Amino acid sequence: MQHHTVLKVAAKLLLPFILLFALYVQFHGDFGPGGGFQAGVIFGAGIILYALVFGTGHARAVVPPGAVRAAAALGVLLYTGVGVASLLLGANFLDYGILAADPVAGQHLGILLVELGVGLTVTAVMILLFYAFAGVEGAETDRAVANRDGAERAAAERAVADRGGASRAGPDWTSTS
Amino acid sequence: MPSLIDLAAGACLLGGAAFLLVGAIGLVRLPDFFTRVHATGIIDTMGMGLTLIGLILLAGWSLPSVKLVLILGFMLLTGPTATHALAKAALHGRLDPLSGRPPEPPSSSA
Amino acid sequence: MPPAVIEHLILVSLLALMTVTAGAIALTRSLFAAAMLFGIFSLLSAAVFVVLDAVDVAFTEAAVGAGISTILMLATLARTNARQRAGPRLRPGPLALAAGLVLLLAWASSDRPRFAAPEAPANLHVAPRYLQEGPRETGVPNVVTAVLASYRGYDTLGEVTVIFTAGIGVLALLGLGGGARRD
Amino acid sequence: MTGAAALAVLAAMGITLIRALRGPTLYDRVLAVNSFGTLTVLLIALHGFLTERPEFLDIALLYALINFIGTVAVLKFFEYGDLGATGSTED
Repeated sequence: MQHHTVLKVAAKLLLPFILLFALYVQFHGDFGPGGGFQAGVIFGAGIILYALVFGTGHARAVVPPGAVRAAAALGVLLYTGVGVASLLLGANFLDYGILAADPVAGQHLGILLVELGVGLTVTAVMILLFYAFAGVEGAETDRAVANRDGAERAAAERAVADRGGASRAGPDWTSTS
Repeated sequence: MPSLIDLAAGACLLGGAAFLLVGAIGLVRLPDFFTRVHATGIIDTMGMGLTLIGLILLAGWSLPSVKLVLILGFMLLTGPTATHALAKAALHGRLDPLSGRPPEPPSSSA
Repeated sequence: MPPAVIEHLILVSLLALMTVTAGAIALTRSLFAAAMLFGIFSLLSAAVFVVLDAVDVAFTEAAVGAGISTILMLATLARTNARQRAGPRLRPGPLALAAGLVLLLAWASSDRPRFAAPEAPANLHVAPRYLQEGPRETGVPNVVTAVLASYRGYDTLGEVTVIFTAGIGVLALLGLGGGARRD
Repeated sequence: MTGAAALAVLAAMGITLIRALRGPTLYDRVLAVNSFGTLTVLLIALHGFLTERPEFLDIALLYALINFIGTVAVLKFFEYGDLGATGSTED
């Protein structure tokens, strides 16, 4: 989207707020609406916005696919790890009360860690889905563009012909890009 | 006897509602895509802005007010940007600006 | 008008708009139009959840509907065809089946407990304990978070695993697309 | 007052839906969905004030932030027919 300067500037302004809002949803989920799942989706959407506006190549440089793959597994691992930790400390699986001296503080810590695990996995899977579906560059993309361009041009010409004459096309609107 | 701020909030809300309705009617009644863009402009700026300002006046100095100001700011940033980019994409996609004819056979929908 | 009446009016209108949108999605042949109408449907359902006081559900719907689902649908459209194959628009068999199912559900819902009734079975089992003891036991003011992450921790672990598994499945089918594709 | 505004927003939503259903071009549908998103944000905010539960504003804030992403995806789909095109190599 090299000619969409306005879009790029707006996305650049918006992006930090989206990521910040995701963190707010993640860590404020104890007090207001939200939690790990929503935060993960919002964070992933922020990265996807970056990929859409600045290109998948740039996004891959910022968030490498390998890291995404690792993060997806790490989230589940963190969640299960909290459960195993409470098991090792002598309580039931996922019984967070044992994680700290005070059961309420333990519960709070457990919920925080578990939500973090959920957020991590969801963020990673959302980005992973986007990479998987949209990540193929090269021949396939060129073909898709050619298909679309051909269809659109033919339709536009038909539309002009319908009105009886191509002279009204006037200034070359398409060259502004 | 309502306070002056309440009156101002009410006026803003009513004005915003009027602009929203005008914009929505324009979106349906105007003849082609490039004129309809103007109608959404009314919804995205005047209607949205007046309604949110009315709510800010109702909320007074509080956390909801801060959130409403944030919403107002973000919507003022994204709404016109999205409309602009969409109009540009329509030009780029060779939608004729004078007739607003579709670039491909119109989809038959309900 | 009293606020309760307006709230009810909002709910009914939102549900009516949802029905119209769903019908249009079912009837349209342009998959792109269907994707756009799904966006509207998602916005409407988030608004309905807000009106029904289910803030966390509305939050999820908003995040997924606005952030991800449109993108994934478009990404899928880019890899397939943007139009549905032509066929008979209304097939009597499935239509009759669907209509019968709707009638059955409508009939079954007649002895359902009143909406949000305190004496409904769902509100008598464990819910009162969660609501009364949750904030004290977990130190988390938002009861939804307490239930999801602590009382129902097993369920949430299962959900995270499902999401993870879905990611692995997509990865196995499509790969991450970087560099050389092996097909 | 908020009630009247909420009803006006609902009416505007209904009218906007007509444009989304009728098309005729894809751009018209996207335009309608965009406006519909704005109206939903306003409805959620107004409803929060109607019932005096302003924590609903978080949802409106979320929509204000990320409704844009869907539109960007649609634009990219229009211009490249694919969401993965890099397209930013020239700057």
